[in-house]
Amino acid sequence: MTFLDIPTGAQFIDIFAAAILVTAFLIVSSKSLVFYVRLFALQSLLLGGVAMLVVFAYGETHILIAAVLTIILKAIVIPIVLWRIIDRIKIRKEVELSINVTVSLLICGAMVIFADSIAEPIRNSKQVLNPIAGRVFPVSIAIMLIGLFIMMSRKKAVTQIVGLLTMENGLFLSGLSITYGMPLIVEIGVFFDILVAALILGVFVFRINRTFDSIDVADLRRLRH
Amino acid sequence: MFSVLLGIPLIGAVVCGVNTKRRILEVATIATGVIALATSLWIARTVSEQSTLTSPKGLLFVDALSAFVIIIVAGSFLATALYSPEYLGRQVQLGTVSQKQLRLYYGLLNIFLFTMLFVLVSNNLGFLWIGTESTTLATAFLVAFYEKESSLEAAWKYVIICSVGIALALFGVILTYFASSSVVGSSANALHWTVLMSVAKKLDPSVLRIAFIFVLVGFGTKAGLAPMHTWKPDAYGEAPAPVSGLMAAGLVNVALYSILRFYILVHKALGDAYASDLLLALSLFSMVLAVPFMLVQKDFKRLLSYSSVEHVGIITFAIGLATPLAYVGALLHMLNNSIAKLLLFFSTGSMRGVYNTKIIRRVSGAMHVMPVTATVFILAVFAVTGWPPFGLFVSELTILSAGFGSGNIWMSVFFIGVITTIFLGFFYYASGMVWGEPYRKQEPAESDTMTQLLLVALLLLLLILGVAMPSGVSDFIQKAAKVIEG
Amino acid sequence: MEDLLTLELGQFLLYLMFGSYAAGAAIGLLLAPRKNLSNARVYSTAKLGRNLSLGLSLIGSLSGVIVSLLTLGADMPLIVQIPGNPHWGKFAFELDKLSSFFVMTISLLGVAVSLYSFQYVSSMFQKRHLGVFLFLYNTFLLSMVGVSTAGNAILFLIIWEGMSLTTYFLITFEHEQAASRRAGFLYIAMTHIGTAFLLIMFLLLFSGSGSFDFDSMRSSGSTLPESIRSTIFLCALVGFGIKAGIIPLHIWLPEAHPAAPTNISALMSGVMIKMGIYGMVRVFFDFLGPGPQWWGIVLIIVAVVSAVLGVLYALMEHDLKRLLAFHSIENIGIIMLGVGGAVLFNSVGNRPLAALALVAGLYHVLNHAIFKGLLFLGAGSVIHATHTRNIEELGGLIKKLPYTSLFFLIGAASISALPPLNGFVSEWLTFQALLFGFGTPNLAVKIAIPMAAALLALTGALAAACFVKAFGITFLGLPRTLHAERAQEAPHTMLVAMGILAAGCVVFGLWPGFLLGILMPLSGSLLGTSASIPVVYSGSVLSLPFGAGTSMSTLTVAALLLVLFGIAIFAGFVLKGRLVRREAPTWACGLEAISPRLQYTAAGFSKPIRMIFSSVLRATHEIEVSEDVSPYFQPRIRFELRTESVFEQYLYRPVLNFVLRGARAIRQIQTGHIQSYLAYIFIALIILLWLTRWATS
Amino acid sequence: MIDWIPQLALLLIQIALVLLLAPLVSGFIAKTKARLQLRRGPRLTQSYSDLLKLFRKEPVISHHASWLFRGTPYIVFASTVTVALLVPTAYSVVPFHWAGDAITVIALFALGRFFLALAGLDAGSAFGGLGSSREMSIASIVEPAMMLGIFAVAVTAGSTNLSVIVSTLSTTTASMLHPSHILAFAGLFIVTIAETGRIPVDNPATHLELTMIHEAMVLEFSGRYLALIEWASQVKLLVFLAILTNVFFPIGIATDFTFLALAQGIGAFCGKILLLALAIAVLESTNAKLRLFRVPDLLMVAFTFSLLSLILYFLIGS
Repeated sequence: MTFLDIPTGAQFIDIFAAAILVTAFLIVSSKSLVFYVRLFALQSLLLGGVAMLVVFAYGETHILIAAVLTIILKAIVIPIVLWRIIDRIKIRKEVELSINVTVSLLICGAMVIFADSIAEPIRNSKQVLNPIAGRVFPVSIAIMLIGLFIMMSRKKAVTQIVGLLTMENGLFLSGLSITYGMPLIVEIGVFFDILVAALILGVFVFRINRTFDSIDVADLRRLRH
Repeated sequence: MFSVLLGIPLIGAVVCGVNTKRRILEVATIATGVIALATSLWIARTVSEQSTLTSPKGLLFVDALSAFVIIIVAGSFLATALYSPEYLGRQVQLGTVSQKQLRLYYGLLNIFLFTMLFVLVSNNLGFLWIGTESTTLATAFLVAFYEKESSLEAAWKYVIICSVGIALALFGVILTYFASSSVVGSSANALHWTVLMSVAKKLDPSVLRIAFIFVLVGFGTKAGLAPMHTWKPDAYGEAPAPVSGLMAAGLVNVALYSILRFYILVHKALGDAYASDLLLALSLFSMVLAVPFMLVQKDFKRLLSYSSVEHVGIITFAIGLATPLAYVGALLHMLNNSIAKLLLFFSTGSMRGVYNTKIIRRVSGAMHVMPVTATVFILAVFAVTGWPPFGLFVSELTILSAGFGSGNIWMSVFFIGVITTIFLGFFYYASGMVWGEPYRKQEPAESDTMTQLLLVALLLLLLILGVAMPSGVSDFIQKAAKVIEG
Repeated sequence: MEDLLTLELGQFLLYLMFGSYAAGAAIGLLLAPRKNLSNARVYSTAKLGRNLSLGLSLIGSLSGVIVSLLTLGADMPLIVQIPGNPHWGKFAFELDKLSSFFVMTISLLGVAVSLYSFQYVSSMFQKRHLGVFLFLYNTFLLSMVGVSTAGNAILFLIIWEGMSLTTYFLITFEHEQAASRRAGFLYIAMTHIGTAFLLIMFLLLFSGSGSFDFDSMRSSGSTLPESIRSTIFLCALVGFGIKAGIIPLHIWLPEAHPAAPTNISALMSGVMIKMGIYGMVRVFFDFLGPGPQWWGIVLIIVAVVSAVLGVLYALMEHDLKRLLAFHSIENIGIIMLGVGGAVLFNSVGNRPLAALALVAGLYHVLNHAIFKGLLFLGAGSVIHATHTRNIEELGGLIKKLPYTSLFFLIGAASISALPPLNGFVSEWLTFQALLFGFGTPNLAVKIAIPMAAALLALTGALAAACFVKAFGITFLGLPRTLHAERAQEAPHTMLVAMGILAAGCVVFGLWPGFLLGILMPLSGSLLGTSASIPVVYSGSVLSLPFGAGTSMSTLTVAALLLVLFGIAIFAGFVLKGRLVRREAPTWACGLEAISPRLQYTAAGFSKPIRMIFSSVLRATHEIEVSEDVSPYFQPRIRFELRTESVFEQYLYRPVLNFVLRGARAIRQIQTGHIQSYLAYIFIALIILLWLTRWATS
Repeated sequence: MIDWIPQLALLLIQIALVLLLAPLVSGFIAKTKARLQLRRGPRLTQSYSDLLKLFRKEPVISHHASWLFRGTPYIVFASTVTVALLVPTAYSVVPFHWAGDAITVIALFALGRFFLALAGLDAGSAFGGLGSSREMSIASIVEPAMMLGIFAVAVTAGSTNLSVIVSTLSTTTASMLHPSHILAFAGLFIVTIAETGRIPVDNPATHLELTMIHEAMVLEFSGRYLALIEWASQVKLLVFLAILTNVFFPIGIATDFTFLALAQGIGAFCGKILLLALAIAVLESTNAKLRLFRVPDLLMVAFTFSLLSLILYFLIGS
């Protein structure tokens, strides 16, 4: 059931992938927790869109379930959970940053270039299935690395959760780009794991807030050497 | 066969989830442990006859290697199940642990066993990844079992770092899937281990190289290879002793099993020494990194966790040597190391219960306070640092003779230097704890007979593996080593 | 047929030896450590257990002596196979000439010490776990015999570490005192480092020969490349040197021997450190064969340094057991001089002289085992009687412990190499070997060897001075404290044990023929020179075929001494008519009675030597004068003397501090921040990717 | 092999020569020192009468002393006279020459010194300890120099048996003036002074605790014990002089067993001994006693002499 023909589908996928990259850069550049979660929701929505496009453009029906799941879980359920956490702990803004915004953006740019060089062998390996892999795959690796960088540079616990989920989004996108998504059972298993991980981290944020009455990860320094 | 193996822990978890009486929880968990061990031995026997065992739909698969690790995991679980009642019983009396928490503890323990066994029987590398991720989730609340600040911090670090590691591993799996789907076509069984092995030669080498790096960093984080080991001292230090024992004995082997699966695939596909050189580099680094932390240390549980980092390094070093003899040494070391770690964590757990501290300085004269546990502890320390009558000397010697035989002499000499230095640090602290006058006139408080029996039994097992290795075990290890050679 | 019989008998005796030690140990374990021996039944079972266990160790030692003599007589080795991991070659105990010589040494001392322990252990009934001690004692003897007969590298290492383990538990037997805990840790740390070197050595030999059996190592040892052979040599020197206690690696010895119970320190000092010598001889002569000249020179330098410094540190000691421990270092130096000489002459090709030097070294091994064992057992009965080890608090014991003092005197005389006794014979042989060393080609070695002989003479004289001090201050003069006053003679079995060893000293001194008959074929088999006999022994005259022929006969010298002793008495009798004498108080410069405080103290006695060798010993002393009434009447003066142990100060401590400082620095990487941990993973990933991506393409 | 009668005769000559000549030598030294100080000095036979007097007196022993104290004089006397039997005096091949060599000689002296030092400590008086401590320290410095001296001589003759050395050296007269020989002689001469306790090292005549070493140990002895010890120290002096003369200048020593050669040997021996005694007496009158801690430097000189002689021997060759 292909509504779109291949080239226009590919164009839309490129646009969506670029949009996802922009959301990742926005997360790095902002300071407000609520804004993080909103950006993450948008990113997941775009990701769902890319999945839908792959379904409609290339007729890979088994991705449909994964796309729907992405939209429902990552775009709706998890953001709601995070918002409730932020309301309960009443901390809105990330006050000081370990690495200031400009330097972070420079580093993210470097990561995009590095991601592209990693993707080199995969891109020109002769067994590439579909044409869009060449462009979207480096973007997915970049998002993954940026997710990791977010976790490394920010101090708030919620931000770390968002960073982790951004990495997961990057992975899902890379799965989509080079192999039209993993086998269905594996996709569902991955989604289920990510959901449980997010819930557990949420519970921990509540406990940290209760015992340390702050969610600054920097305070967690008692266990050394 | 598989249904029994995977079903039992689930049933155990459900039973523990439902009722709260301590006696039933303990019996259920021990029963699960016994049946799991029995099934694993049964599987091992069948596998030793007809080399592999696959489920009808091909999703679950057991060969000699996975059967061997299943036995270790099931055995460690049974030991933990036998040790937990006394350890937690003491804590319940002190009031630090409530009845509801007990239910959570035993429930999660069974789920933890389920996830580990799930990893070991899955044929699909995707399922292998899912299983490893779920082990992290199952143990998250076990590490954060005590409501203290430090255990919460340890749990947070544990989950975050392991999730990041596992995410990287997922990327590795995706790349492997990409490489295999372009050869086998993107069907469901492209990630099946059996399929991958049959088509290994035709996979694209450059993709596999990058995939192996991500997998190594990912599962290396779970195993505790340096520099991804940073979560281990915090998690093992803060978790209850039985849990850290089970993690050090079971979970480490599961992570190493996953690395082994990918190592076999990549080693067969690339044919050159790329994969083993990577392993050698990381293993030497993690051995060296463990040394300073064991020479200067204040907390004896962190001391044991760094010993675990060192022994993971030793096993990966053995695998990295890439000769049949070295593989035998690696598997043997897996078995010996698990038993030694159980012994160490359980004996120090009892000491921590009696002295109520983790600081080494505040524990002394254990020989007077708890003679049996102290004797077992000091002998276990001798065992874990590779003294002869025990099994670890045998496995380390096999690894070394493989190292010297295969020509990389200087690395093996470096290896000997590391284990000697670690012995000095480890023994300095251990002898300080065991000999001398009891700290602040601690009156004798020996743990109950079941724990003593368990400790002595494990010690005897280690002694038997050292002095008179039963032929059945060594034949099975030979078969498992054949699997690694591909 | 005849040697078949001895083969059967030999194997039976070997099994008997191993079996009785093991049985003794098992009985020790069964003797559950019930400390409350109040009721008679428990006490009697404990006594029965003790007698049975020590009796079995006695039987084990006796059978050890017989089996070693048998195999020394027969020409082919006795091999006993035991089941083991086929993966590492055949596990076998091989009793060739060298091993059986060491088994004989161990068993000889084992007989005496087991006999001694019957009474010595009785003081342990109440305080200590007697059962555990007996278990450790028997396992200790078993492991030593096992080490000297092991025929496979892995078996050797297993038993070697078992020996270290049992010795560690024996040293920390009284683990209440911090000193014995510290000594125990220092011992096991050093021994483990030694074993690491041995492991490297055996693995290098394994890589050369393909199997861990000594036979294959023996054949392939000389075919290895020169660099590997030198590495093996150095690893063997360090690995076995730590166990033997040569100077730079000796710091554990003066701590460990005094900490252990005395009958154990007698065994440790007498034979355990000889296992190091056994190892060296086995590797240098059996496996490696003749090597470059610098091997011998290194050994001789180490030997001379150990001998001279060992005796100098011994002179400064006032603790009887530490003094004897330092003397062990000195005597190991003397043995190493013999072994080093043999290695040097072997590398130069002068095989008969190498055989002579080796015979001298091995002769001193047995001598030292006997008189050091005797001295330690003597010290044990002194401590048993006076409960103190400091000789400054003793004195006048010769009247209270007559037999112990006589045996201690014989031991002291033989360790100072005085003529008719056994110490003199082995030192005489070492001197002769060194004297004829001028055959070596280059001049430096030609001069170095007589210098080594001169330093050996210095060591002998200093040893005599040290034992005049030890014996004089402990046994002669007036008792300085109440302990010394109320001492009683040691029980009979202890005296009998000491008597056996004293007799050994005299017998091996006057009739060296028996031992030379054993050692010459042994050195011949090791050096492959069975043809030329280095020492001719006929009719109690020991003559050397080198140069213009030197000879010496301790029996004749002893006879002359006795005859002249008689003549002197007769002369006194002739000139005076009857031998009469009068008792009177010692002249004390006019004071009415002599007080013990007038006597010379040990510190005073060794002061001249301390002054002469001050640059080496760097002794510092501190005088604290407490004057309250007026400066003229000082009521109390406290004098404290400390000699600086140079090696611990300038070698071990700096290295330890450097390592710990480095460790503390590296520990900082575990910062506690989760961000840094994630950064480590990120950096690791980047580095690995960079390596594969750009390094390999 | 000469049958046992001449051997017995030689043995008797040797014993008589040694035991009777020894008191004369020390008397002669005392006499010459007195003459040099323009005093008449004691009669030559004074030491004989001293010994006889002491033998007849009743010894007084401290009741703290043990059996060791009473046994020591006999051991000291026996060991010193045994050495005398090993050293060639008038005749080059002594009856018991095979029983002991130079190293045995050194060891027998060490045996005597060991028991004398113990006896010094036995009585429990401060002087005894003082003497033993100094004696053992000096001895431990002397022994390496003595050993190296013996080695320097033994290397030339290829054996350490004194009779073998004397017989080889007496045949090759040229080697007597060999530089290495003269250096070895000088080294051993200094060793003799230190070993027998003559002036520069120890003053035999005085009882001043500052200076006495050998005398301090024997302070407690009296009667026949003191006689035996005095006699032994005189024999020791004679033995050392005999070694010095015969090993380095074996002129006129009898090599075959004829009456004429023996008489000539004894005459030459007595002449040479008295000459050396004269040298010692002159040395003692002209030198003051060294401080105790300067003695090691003196012996270091002796050590270097012997070392030089060894080096010269290897460089120049015999």
